[in-house]
Amino acid sequence: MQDNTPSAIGRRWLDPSRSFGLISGLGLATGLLLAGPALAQDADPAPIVDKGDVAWMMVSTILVLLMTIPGLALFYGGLVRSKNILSVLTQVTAIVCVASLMWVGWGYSMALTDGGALNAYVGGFSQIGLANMTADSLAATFSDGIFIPEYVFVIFQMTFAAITAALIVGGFAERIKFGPLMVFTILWLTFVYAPICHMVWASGGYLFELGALDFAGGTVVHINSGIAALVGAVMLGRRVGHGSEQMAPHSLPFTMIGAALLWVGWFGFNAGSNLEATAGAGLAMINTFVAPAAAGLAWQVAEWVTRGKPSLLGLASGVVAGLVVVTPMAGIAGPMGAIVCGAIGGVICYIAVMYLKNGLGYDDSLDVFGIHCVGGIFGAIATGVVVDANLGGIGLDDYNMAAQVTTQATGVIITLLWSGLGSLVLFTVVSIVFGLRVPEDHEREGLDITAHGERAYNM
Amino acid sequence: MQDNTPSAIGRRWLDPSRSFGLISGLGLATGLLLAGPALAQDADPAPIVDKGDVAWMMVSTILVLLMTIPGLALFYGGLVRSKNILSVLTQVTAIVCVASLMWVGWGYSMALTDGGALNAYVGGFSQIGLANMTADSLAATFSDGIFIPEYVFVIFQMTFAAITAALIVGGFAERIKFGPLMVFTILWLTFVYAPICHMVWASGGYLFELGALDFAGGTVVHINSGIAALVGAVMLGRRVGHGSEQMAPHSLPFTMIGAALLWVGWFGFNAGSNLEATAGAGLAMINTFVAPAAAGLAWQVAEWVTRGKPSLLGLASGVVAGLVVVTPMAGIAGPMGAIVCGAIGGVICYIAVMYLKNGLGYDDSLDVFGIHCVGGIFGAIATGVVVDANLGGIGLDDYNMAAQVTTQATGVIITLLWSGLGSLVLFTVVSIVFGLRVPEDHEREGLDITAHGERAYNM
Amino acid sequence: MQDNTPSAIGRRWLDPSRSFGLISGLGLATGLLLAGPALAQDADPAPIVDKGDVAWMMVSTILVLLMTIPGLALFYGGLVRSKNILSVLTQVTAIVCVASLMWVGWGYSMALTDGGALNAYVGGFSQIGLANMTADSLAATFSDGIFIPEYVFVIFQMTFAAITAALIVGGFAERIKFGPLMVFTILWLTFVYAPICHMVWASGGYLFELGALDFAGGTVVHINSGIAALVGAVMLGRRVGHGSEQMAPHSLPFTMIGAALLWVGWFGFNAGSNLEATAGAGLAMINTFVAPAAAGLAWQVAEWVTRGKPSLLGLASGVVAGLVVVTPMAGIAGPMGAIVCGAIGGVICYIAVMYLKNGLGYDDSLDVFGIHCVGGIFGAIATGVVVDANLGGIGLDDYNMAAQVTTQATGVIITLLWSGLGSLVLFTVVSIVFGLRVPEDHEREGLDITAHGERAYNM
Amino acid sequence: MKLVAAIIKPFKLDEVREALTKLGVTGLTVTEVKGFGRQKGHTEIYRGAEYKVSFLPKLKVEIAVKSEMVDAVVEAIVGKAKTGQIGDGKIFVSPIDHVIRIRTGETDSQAL
Amino acid sequence: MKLVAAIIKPFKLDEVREALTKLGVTGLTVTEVKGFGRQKGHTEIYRGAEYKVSFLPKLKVEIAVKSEMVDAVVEAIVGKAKTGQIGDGKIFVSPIDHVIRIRTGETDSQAL
Amino acid sequence: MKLVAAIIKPFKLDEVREALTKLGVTGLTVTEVKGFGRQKGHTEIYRGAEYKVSFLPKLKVEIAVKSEMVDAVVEAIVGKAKTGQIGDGKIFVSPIDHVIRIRTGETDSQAL
Ligand SMILES: Nc1ncnc2c1ncn2[C@@H]1O[C@H](COP(=O)(O)OP(=O)(O)O)[C@@H](O)[C@H]1O
Ligand SMILES: Nc1ncnc2c1ncn2[C@@H]1O[C@H](COP(=O)(O)OP(=O)(O)O)[C@@H](O)[C@H]1O
Ligand SMILES: Nc1ncnc2c1ncn2[C@@H]1O[C@H](COP(=O)(O)OP(=O)(O)O)[C@@H](O)[C@H]1O
Repeated sequence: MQDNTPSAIGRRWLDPSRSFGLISGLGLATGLLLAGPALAQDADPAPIVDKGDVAWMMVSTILVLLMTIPGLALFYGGLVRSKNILSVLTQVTAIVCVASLMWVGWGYSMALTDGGALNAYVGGFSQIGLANMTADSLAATFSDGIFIPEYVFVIFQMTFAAITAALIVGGFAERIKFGPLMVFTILWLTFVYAPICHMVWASGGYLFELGALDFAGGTVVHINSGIAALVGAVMLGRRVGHGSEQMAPHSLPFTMIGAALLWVGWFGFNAGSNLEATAGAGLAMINTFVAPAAAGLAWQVAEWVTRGKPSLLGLASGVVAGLVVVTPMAGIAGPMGAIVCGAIGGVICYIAVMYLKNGLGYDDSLDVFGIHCVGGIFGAIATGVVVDANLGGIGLDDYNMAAQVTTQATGVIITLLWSGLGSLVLFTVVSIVFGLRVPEDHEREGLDITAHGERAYNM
Repeated sequence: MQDNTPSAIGRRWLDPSRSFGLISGLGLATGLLLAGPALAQDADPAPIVDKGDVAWMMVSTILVLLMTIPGLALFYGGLVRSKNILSVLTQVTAIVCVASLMWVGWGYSMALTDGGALNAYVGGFSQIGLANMTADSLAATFSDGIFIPEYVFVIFQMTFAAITAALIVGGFAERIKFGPLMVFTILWLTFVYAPICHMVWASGGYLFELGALDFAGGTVVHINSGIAALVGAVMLGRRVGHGSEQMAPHSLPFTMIGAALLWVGWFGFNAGSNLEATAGAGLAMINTFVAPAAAGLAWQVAEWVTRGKPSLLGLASGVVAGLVVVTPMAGIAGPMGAIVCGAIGGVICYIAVMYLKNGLGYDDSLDVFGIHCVGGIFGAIATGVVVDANLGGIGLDDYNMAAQVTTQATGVIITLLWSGLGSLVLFTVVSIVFGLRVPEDHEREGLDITAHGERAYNM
Repeated sequence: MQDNTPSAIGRRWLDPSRSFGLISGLGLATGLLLAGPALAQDADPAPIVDKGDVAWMMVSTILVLLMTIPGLALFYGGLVRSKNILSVLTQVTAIVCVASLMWVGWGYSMALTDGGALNAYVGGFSQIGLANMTADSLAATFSDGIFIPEYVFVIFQMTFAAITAALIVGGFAERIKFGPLMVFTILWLTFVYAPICHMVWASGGYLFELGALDFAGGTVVHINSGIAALVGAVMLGRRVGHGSEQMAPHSLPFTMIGAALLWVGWFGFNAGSNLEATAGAGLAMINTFVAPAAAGLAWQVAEWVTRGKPSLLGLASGVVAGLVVVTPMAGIAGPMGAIVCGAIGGVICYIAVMYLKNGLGYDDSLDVFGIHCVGGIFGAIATGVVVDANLGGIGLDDYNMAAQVTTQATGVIITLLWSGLGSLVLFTVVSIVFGLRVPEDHEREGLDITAHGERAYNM
Repeated sequence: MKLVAAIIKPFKLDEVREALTKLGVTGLTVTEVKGFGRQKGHTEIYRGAEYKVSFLPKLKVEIAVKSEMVDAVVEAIVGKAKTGQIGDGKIFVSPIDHVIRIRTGETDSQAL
Repeated sequence: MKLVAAIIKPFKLDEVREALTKLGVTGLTVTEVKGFGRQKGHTEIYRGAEYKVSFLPKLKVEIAVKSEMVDAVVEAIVGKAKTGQIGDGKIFVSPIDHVIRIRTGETDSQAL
Repeated sequence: MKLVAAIIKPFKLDEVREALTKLGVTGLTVTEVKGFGRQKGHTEIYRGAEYKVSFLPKLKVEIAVKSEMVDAVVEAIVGKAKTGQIGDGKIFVSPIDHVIRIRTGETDSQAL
């Protein structure tokens, strides 16, 4: 049985040698046969691969894909006007395709292998094209001696890259050019996502070594994509007719299906990040259930109080906000901590979406900033609090709340800066070379016809 | 290898010490380290937690959530008029949120822990807020010495509470007030669901001790929600325009998606109720495949014969009816028994929906009674028959068909009475305090606009 | 740890004794207790059933159902006109029902048990009604001594039969009679599917013994259904108004949801075909991710170049084409091989759909031939190439590319002939006895009303 | 001949149609329209964006009738479509020169 | 000038449009409508609730034309929209006082 | 009284409505229509099947007004609905004999 006492888990989080260590495939292919006795002398037992873990990680991978397509695609697609839904669906799906090829090509290598001299910031090129990987290559979990096949680890992480890039498109939906978006995606995954993923999750990564906690990707996925979306929204400018014309969601049932599939899939995202099918994953699941529940209801209550009616879109948005908030703390907080964070996070995101956006006047079409970045920041920082064993969290050795919160804030700031500035540069480059925004009459007619030559509905 | 011979499984079902026994977390945290030798002396081996089981139970949990949102939400949402779909989606989703918080708060404790003096009827308060639970707390499966993490058991059972409460809304869709429904949900889960769940599934529960068989929730989920929905439908009265105006389903494709996801998710519901990834779960899966297949086709044939055309809605309704019927017998019947019960159940539910409802004149908007209660009753009683090893079932020790059927009928009657009367009282209380039904002009305009301030489609 | 080196896997594929061998349940029920010592003398260890494998195979089964309903149903349903969507949804769902009953009835027995004298072509009748199966019956995996419960194997294979039969309806959507289609389905599964499944996958099957590689069903599922659909499309003739009237897809968002669920579920299809939760399944998953990604983008680029615009339908069609292509090679090719095959396959299917169909003038309504048969043929043959260890594949003992490609082509041709001729005969029989095509005015009014008495949308 | 076009509340359609059938009207054509008038709409808020919806769903019922039938038809519609609340709708009567039945080529009053 | 409004079966639209184009008609406006008439509808049953659907989907094609064109236009529509079965639809011809082209402000016959 | 029926581009609706409200128009009825005219459509290709879409989405705005208001109303519509590009649409003015307000039974100019 896994040593699952709070302090042990805490230590594990801070012990670089545990995190995503990989046993190189080639070496192992022959090495394994000899490993038993050799390692025994080192008092280091043969690596254990449990099929239960493998099954769970494959399922988790599939769930994260389900989150993205059709989940996120529908969540977003329902919110745009009917003349643009296909453009959103195409963008999200094509990003999944592009990201998966990029990940196998060089993304995984740059994100999660040893980066040599630059290892604090980015990985290396040893696994370009997964060249040196075999069915015997293993990736470490958070438990001593327990491994999963590296192939499985690669694809689980691949789905994270895909959804992060896909999230961004919500910021400037209904007005971006398709081709340039694809170019931006490749550049962004390479120069923004891979380094941040490495810094946070790879052994030797700057934030990892600092002790920043991010169980399932609050910084890597949500703050990262949220700030990129805001930069994009501002750079592309507001939609034609924004503020004057009707832009009501064309199909809230689609948005609800999307939100539900996001929730369903997020269990793979959060509990899968435990890398093993243990009680720790179970805890992550409970938290991933109750935090969004609390956030969804909190958003609705906030609406009810300030606007008179609790809406479905509010409930769905709150649920997603709660999922964002709980992401970095999923396996770290206790259920009560998760509920409280969810409820607060729901209200904070409601305020961001209702007042901050209108106040500042940017047109973040689908509120990627207001939900993913704002919720992600709150969650990342709150993680430093709720990890406290006294608050029901799993606890950390030598835990000091102020210090941990500072560490968490450092992670937030670095992510905001890296992704914010990186996105600014990349959008600028793509804008100069290809242009980012469609012509106004295309925007009027809708991207479905003008960019993709199709109409969504022919009733 | 599990001792899986028919009689052994039979015994297990009747052996109270097997059922959902829990090893308290706190005691275990330290206890486990000592457990090995200590228990060895007791000839009771250390508890085994297999990661394959953990993976399977986490997947099953996710599947039951998928059944509910978006599954049930869409199944119901497609059947209402387009002016009310958002209200149904909101109700189902909000119930999931409320139920999950209630479950972690006090529901699990009241349903599945030891209730002391009242243990025959309800659980206790030892796990309020999951206060005494850790990653080391375990819950027993049906196999000696095999456990799963209690966290996982909590969340699996949580999804059952959520879907049961959500099922009820179909009875009075298109006319109930949102806020009061939420209040009712909390009360109902506390005073109706938790006790019935305890009586049927908890060690020491009245029906459990009686030997009533309910593999995955025929009584707890379907009869329970079905009778509550009927009480609600009658108390709220018929919809404005019922019988005179067009109330055709506004989107049968949504209903079909919902039915398909119910089917897909029901494998988690039924085969997950096996609590282990064994051949027993495989048998439950086969039955959960063939019984609804037979029921769906039987419903269609009944339509074809009596009305001239086999409809999609008939097929989908029949599939759901078959899923209801097979729920209590999923891991107990043989495939042939399941097929026969499915086919008969499909026809019975068809008759209930086509003739009973029209005959009695109640307006059970989405046929929760006709499908879930009627199908549930038939399935619960039939379980007493098809468990017979001679009919391909897994068999029971000292099996006597008449006696077992009587026991099953007792379970049915107690559930009908408890839930029927309990729901009557709770609806009355909520009605007096808050009112249950929206004003007529809100009903005319549709709940989407009047209760939630949104429209579903803006094409 | 599994002996997973390339050559070992290769050998396993060619070693008849490994493939889907079954340990008869009845014998085992008592046998097992004695097995340990008895087998020890035979130096054949007790069969190992790992719960991780069981969990994974149950999940895979559920995923293949998800592919079919709602996946395939929506993928197809979105492509037809709004007056026919319910007919497509009904056909697909009813086929799932019919196929599951047939599979439990006699399909499994005819497909995957020993066929005695006819064993090269078809199975026997020993498992009619699963009569001799118990919870202790086991099915072999590809690893020595590793088994899964036969119940789980039965249901996993059942979902393959269901989706294969359902795929066919795309060929003649919008014009076939419902009842006769059901009769055809039963006949086709019996006389076409079961023998081909047996020949390819059962120990002793003609193509299996020949050494034809088909990891997850390129021949059995895709070529098989694709050619049957073409035969049906030609025999039923073109739709009224084909070529002159608007027949644009009525809801591309549904088609996209369907395509996404096909992708999501296909991981169960392909990685589940590994029968164990190992790195081999992980490799199959990576390939099932990158091949469709490459194919989807390739299809879009082909459109962009030849037609000026990259469409969502193109992307979705390409993804499905890539999934078809990678099916036979999923656990056999390396990721780079899969990407290349996906990209080429995407372009080939694009050409088939854009030019071949129009050139020959048949009305394969939903391009089952152009995507599943053409993509299946390409994939089956390419599998003989990319299995080459030098190209990153898992390698085969005594591998000779020309020989293997010839073997693969033999498998393709036999499947084309058997299914093509068999379908021709069965369509003819059903046509003579019942008629296949609805009257013209029914086709005009739409099958939803005329065949099923319902309308899909009442907004 | 005249064309009577009535804008009515959607849920009144069946009653209106029945009343007209009783008068001997054998055909009519219905169109879904959106009406703007004295009847107030509502406000919808989606994620902080507020939209005033002033167009409300109505049905337009068009009936071609012989001139002498106009009054009876109007009366029947008013009788059934009236709820007494703002937004009940309007009836417009306008001239038609000719009516032709496509199936037979019959014209004018024979085409009705 | 006249407005020719034809209620036709939906699948006849393309043929009608082509015939009109040949006559020199350069514009027309189409509305989806539901028609009630002699053509029988059907009954739908959903879970025991029976609905008689007597409104059938039709298209209304409106063409503003110079008065001298009316006969040719009517003839063309009848020629193409006719199937000979009940429910082929009707044509209504009514007067128009003015036509204005929004883009240019041109009026009447120049605006067509 | 007259019926002014304007076929306009959909996104111009709000501007047109506001302009009319300023003129004192208190009611109007809007229908979604498809227009065929000089404005070119586009071609859609779905899996090798090519469809020329020559019908474009337009809105028909109908306003019943007193005859003396017609010019002002037409002017207001032209002023707001014009983009200067082909496809801006047309206005048809035709006679109405009577208007009846269903709620009150008021007729003609009192019913507007
Ligand atoms: N001048 C008008 N021209 C065309 N349609 C009108 C006009 N005035 C009202 N309508 C239509 O009649 C409907 C009802 O009008 P409204 O002013 O809301 O109530 P009431 O009919 O009770 O006076 C409107 O929604 C609109 O469709
Ligand atoms: N008096 C009428 N006023 C308006 N529309 C009519 C009238 N009579 C028929 N229609 C329209 O014409 C359509 C066809 O009429 P119907 O009586 O079914 O067949 P037919 O045109 O062959 O006589 C109807 O569906 C309806 O839309
Ligand atoms: N003769 C006509 N009768 C009815 N509607 C017409 C006619 N001509 C044009 N229209 C309508 O006006 C719209 C605009 O016409 P079009 O010729 O495209 O541009 P423009 O109005 O700039 O000349 C068309 O889409 C159609 O709806």
